[in-house]
Amino acid sequence: MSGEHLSTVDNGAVAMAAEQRSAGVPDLVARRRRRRGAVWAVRLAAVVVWLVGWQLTATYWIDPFYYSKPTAIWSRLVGWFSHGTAFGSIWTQIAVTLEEAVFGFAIGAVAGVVLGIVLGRARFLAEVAAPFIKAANAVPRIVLASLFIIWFGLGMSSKVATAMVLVFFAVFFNAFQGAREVDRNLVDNARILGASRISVLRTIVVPSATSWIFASLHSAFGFALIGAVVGEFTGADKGLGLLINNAQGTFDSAGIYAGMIVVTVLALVAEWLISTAEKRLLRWRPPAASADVQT
Amino acid sequence: MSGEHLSTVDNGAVAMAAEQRSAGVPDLVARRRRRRGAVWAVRLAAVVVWLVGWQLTATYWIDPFYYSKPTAIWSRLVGWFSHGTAFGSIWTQIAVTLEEAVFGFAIGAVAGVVLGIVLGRARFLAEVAAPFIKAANAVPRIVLASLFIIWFGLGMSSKVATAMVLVFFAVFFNAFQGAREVDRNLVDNARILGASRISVLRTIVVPSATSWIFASLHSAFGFALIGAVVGEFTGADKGLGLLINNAQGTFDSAGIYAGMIVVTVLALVAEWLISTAEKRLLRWRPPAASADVQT
Amino acid sequence: ATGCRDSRDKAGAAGADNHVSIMVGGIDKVIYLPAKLTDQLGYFKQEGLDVKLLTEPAGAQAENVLISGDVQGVVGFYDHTIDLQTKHKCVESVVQMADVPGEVEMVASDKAGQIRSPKDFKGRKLGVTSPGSSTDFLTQYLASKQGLTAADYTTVKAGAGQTFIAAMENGGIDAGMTTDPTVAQLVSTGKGKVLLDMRTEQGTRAALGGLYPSSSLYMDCAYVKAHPQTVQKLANAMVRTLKWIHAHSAEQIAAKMPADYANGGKQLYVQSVKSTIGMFNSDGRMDAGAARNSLKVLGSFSPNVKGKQDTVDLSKTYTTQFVDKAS
Amino acid sequence: MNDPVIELRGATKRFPSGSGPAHTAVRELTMQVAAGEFVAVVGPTGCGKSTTLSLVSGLEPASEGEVLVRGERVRSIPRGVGYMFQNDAILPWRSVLDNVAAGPRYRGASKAAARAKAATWVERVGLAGFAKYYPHQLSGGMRKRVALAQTLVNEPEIMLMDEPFSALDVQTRALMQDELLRLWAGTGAAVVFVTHDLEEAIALADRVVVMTASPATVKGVFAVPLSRPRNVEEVRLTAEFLEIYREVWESLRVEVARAREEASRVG
Amino acid sequence: MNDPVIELRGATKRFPSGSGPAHTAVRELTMQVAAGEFVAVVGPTGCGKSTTLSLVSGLEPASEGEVLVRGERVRSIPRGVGYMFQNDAILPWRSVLDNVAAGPRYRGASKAAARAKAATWVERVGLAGFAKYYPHQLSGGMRKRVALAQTLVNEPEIMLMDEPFSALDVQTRALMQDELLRLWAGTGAAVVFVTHDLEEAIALADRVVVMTASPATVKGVFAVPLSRPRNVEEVRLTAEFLEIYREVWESLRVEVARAREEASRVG
Ligand SMILES: Nc1ncnc2c1ncn2[C@@H]1O[C@H](COP(=O)(O)OP(=O)(O)OP(=O)(O)O)[C@@H](O)[C@H]1O
Ligand SMILES: Nc1ncnc2c1ncn2[C@@H]1O[C@H](COP(=O)(O)OP(=O)(O)OP(=O)(O)O)[C@@H](O)[C@H]1O
Ligand SMILES: O=[N+]([O-])[O-]
Ligand SMILES: [Mg+2]
Ligand SMILES: [Mg+2]
Repeated sequence: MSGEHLSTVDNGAVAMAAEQRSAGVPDLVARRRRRRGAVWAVRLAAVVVWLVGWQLTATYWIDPFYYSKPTAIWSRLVGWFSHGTAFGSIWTQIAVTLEEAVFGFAIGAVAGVVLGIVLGRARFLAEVAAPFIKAANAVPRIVLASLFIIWFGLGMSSKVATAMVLVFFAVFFNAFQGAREVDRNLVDNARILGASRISVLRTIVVPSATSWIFASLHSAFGFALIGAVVGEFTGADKGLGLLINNAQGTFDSAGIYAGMIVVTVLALVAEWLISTAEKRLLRWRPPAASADVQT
Repeated sequence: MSGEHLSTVDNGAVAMAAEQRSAGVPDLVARRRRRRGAVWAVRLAAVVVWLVGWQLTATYWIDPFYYSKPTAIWSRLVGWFSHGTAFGSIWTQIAVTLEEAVFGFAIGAVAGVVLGIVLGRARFLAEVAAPFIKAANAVPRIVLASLFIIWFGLGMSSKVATAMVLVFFAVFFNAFQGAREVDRNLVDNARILGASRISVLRTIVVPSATSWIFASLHSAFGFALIGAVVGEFTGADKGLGLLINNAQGTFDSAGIYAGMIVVTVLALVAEWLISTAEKRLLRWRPPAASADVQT
Repeated sequence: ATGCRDSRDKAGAAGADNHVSIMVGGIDKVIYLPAKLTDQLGYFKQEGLDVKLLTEPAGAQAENVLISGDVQGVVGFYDHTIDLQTKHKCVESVVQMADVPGEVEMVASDKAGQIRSPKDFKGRKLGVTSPGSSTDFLTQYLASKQGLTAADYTTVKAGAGQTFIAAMENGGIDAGMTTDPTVAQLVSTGKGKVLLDMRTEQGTRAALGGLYPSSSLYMDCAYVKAHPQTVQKLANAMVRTLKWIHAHSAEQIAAKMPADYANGGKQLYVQSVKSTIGMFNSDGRMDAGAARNSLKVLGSFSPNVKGKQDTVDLSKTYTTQFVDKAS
Repeated sequence: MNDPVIELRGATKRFPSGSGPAHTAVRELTMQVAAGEFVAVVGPTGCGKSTTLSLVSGLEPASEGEVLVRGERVRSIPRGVGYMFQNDAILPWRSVLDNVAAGPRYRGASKAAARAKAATWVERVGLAGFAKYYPHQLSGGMRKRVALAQTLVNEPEIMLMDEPFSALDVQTRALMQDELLRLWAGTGAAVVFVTHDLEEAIALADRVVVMTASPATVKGVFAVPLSRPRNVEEVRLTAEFLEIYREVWESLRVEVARAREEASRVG
Repeated sequence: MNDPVIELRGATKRFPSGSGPAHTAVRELTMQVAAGEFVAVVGPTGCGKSTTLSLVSGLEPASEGEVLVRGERVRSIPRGVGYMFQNDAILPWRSVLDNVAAGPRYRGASKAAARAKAATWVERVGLAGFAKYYPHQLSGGMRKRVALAQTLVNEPEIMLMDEPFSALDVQTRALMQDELLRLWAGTGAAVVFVTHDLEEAIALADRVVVMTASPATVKGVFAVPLSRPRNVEEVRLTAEFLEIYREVWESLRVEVARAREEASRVG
């Protein structure tokens, strides 16, 4: 799951892998499967080593008051999922945070892509807007979160706004750069073939910028979750952020880590969905770049 | 200042601008100067409209208790710079926050670039590491900030760590993608010409990924500042974050905005430096892409 | 102090004798005003101490850095010492500046007709500064005294200051517990009304059936043991401040504080000081009954303390040894 | 000759060149192409042929002088222009068929109509079996043919072609040349055809323009009095052909030598 | 003939092609090139010539069969290989001089030494005046020549060249051909030279390999009994030349026709 983005054929090593690759195509499938197995094995091993190490250290050396320990975190998770939390069912908290993050992600991503591409292609506008956008990007999100609560109230909208802002900037800068990096030849060719400005944008600039945009989307849902959590930290009556905040307030380090784990799992699931979408959209790529066909 | 990054020739509009461009090269310089003038004029106009609008609205309609007003913010800034703040000279606060941000930026950027490029070229490693890195990216920074205080103490290092984390992820994902997007032909050619793996990395992958990396660096210093401020929110005795926090606690909305303005100005200055560096490093680019020579 | 560490052994040892760092749970909060005021009055210096005051807006972080030895003292609510004992951490209050919470249950003006006492909390959205904070516990206690359970109302994290006020103004919360200057601001603008005033002994007894010690300087037990002279000097300075407070008017006190603290409006700040200073005692001494009441209140809600009341040794959560000598 | 469709009057193109003085790629170029005329352009490598085409296409503005299409100054891409670039410009994310269908789509055809039109062109350039391939799966010569189909499917009135057949084997090239002539005949389209292959230039064109070494300007114009329709394979063997070939070759040889000399001297 | 430096034994290359069955680009290709031998490869466009070179270079592994260089199976890039790609692969962020200096630098030369060596090569390909230009400031033919210099500066023992002169004008091409022969003579380097220009193939090579239509395999091998040293301009006019030309042409013509047929049929 979610290994697709952060993974690629080492183009440079293609020939180095020559021997392994010298067989036919069907063989490649088997090999790919085997390699996936190895990847999972190493991942699993890493997790096990880490958890065992943590458990031992926290039992014998460091202070679990700060660092908690895996068994304590596990039992906190079990507790949440079987008995619920201080604020009601854990599923409610997840649903609330997820809803905020999804809306924030959707709005922020769309706004970032659209504005990024438009400014990427409109020089004067971009120059005028540049200092304002950069200035806005430097506003600390936790300050923004309280401003949003003042502006939009304690409800969902203030958290959506915080999530949106984090996503927006992550996506915007990449979409902007992606729109700038478009091969000039392709644009010229399209214009000669009769493309209007809009068509150029739609058929040349957007597809060219796709890998830039996806590069940012991969981390953007994580940002959306962070935004929702930060918003909940600032004021809320439900949500994972509140849960973590409550754990902080009650010296429950296991609760802090458990909350972080839930957030993380959400991010990984979202990431997997995004990677699937990317794979479909970038099917045209040479296999080396999309890590798909060749070993 | 800092208009260089977020600005570009609209490749597609080159021909549309044909008429204006039909003159000789020296003429272009004059035209460029004129256009810069126009950009600044529009920017200035935007700022003036905004400030006047804000002032009027806050005077006649909305509640300056929440929204403050430009004159109040101005006099707060004047006060800080002439009489100092509750925590000492404003310059001390700036120096503290800046130091944290600069260290965090430097460490985070270097780590992000190095790890991004290495993982971008090492497929197996990347696949194994993928879920962990994405998971780490989904950890809310304000939670991290409190963990860092536990791990690293209250001193500068915990703020540097927070800033570093924000910068790292912003840079990492782009460096990673940049390393993946390298033209396979260029790599193959270099290897044929005798390049070792390290040489390929140094002479092909890194230069290719430069525009990706810069795209992320443009927003990264803003993130470093945010990280420092978030860290200061969590516990500090100096810094701009503290100043803003103090303003929040004393109903000083002018102080909140004034603090944000100081942070923003720092970000813009840093951005200007980064743009200058980028311009030098990407001199080889066709002018249309680097927005340098042609109108 | 950098690097990961294990604080179990070294917590008390850190810090040179006359260098003391104190974390204030919101240095600008009026309920913690004696800390900054002592500094402003120069009393720490006069005791030969070099005190660094740090600030941190909400709750639990302060304890973490105290236990880890990054700071030697915390100015915060006494109830944390009880909470921490259940986590096997020994922290004790050495100067107890107030026996009342200094908190006020506010109600939005337009709901004041419907919410006249904690009885009316049913089905309401009640604001607290943060989950797990004293405002949270006191709110739960108030509700439970009326037979309400957590499911009968909604606890909303509303923060303090502008977010709290905005929440109250636009219906995010119906009522909520907070301190000055938020209270003063709400009252002066007419956005909220006082429902229960726990800034006075009388109001506190009425609301909680006893006292509830709040603002205190608490320190790691090991540190107190290892550095009695330093702690004594701190106690001397702070008790002196408490006496100074009692000898001066709100205006005079406000004038001593950094000008920035009145940036929200001088009038407002003076008003906040005026309505809060009543909570401070003049000797820094803990009232044993108040401590017991605190345990009782905590014991009925805090997930950490509930069911462990009997195991808590209150004598380890405070000491009057230093303030006795100071006064 | 009727009114020229394409006219360059003293057109000059300078490129800003980093630090030094501007680089002059084309200098005071004057030439005309009438409707229905096929003009081949030959000249030393790097002299400015591609630059000239880009001036006519409206993609680059002239630094001085005038570029007119149908009597109007070129300010943007003139109507009815088709331009096959010297280097690849096909869309990597579209299949061969969709690449060829791009032009009709841009010009408002429905998806189905555009594809149907594209399919016949894909077949004409001999790629029917590769209609679903993506560009990275094609050989160099195949990509060139995709670009050719992409340009011709629009049936341009003004065709600018920059070494369109250079990556093709002799026979495929001959087939494409025949195809081009067949299509062009009777359409009244004006063609400017850049090539390094003198035989190709003469076999196809009504006039061959020889350019000077950099900066390019017109050195000589040679009319090709061969009758049409021509079969490119056969026409090469005629005496007239060989004579013109010799003439043009002589003119060009001098320029190429000069070009080489200059290139080394500038350094 | 001495021991072959390059040997393909029943080499087959299949490409995974999206959905359908694998695409076979090269099938059971068997050929040998000895040290000091100059082999030209011709064949219909898209037949698999470039793929063959990539097998020898070690950049692509064979799907079946064996590819040997100096008797050893190719697993990575063999020592001493120079490969000039069909399409541009010069570094956009380096000047012409630094592009050419890349090889020596990679192979451990000092910056100064590499540049000095590069400078002579930049001159040889006629770009002395453009040493400081960046690739985007060059014409198509100039870029090709940069790539040529980049390959030759390394003095490879095995030279793989994929249509190196296709973007050059006739005269520059002749000059480059002469230069290539001069350099190669006596070095003992093995050359595999892909071209679409039959005259070029015959004028340069010891043997001409004609490939079949896709999937490529060897259709015929024609020895070129012309004596060396040759002057490429003059050699074209000899009777032997014309005879071989006719032979090769005949062989090739059939294949090209078949290639076209197949391409249309597959679709
Ligand atoms: N963007 C540019 N900046 C600077 N110089 C340029 C630029 N584009 C082209 N030139 C220069 O202009 C001259 C003419 O280039 P052009 O591409 O028109 O040549 P060409 O005749 O098409 O050559 P070829 O036959 O090799 O394609 C060359 O010397 C080249 O260096
Ligand atoms: N990555 C790939 N995936 C699928 N098919 C490919 C791939 N690369 C090449 N091919 C196919 O292999 C065949 C041979 O291609 P190759 O580039 O070797 O031809 P070529 O002989 O060099 O042609 P040209 O003379 O046009 O350069 C073509 O049919 C092409 O479609
Ligand atoms: O501001 N944060 O990105 O958490
Ligand atoms: Mg050209
Ligand atoms: Mg090829």
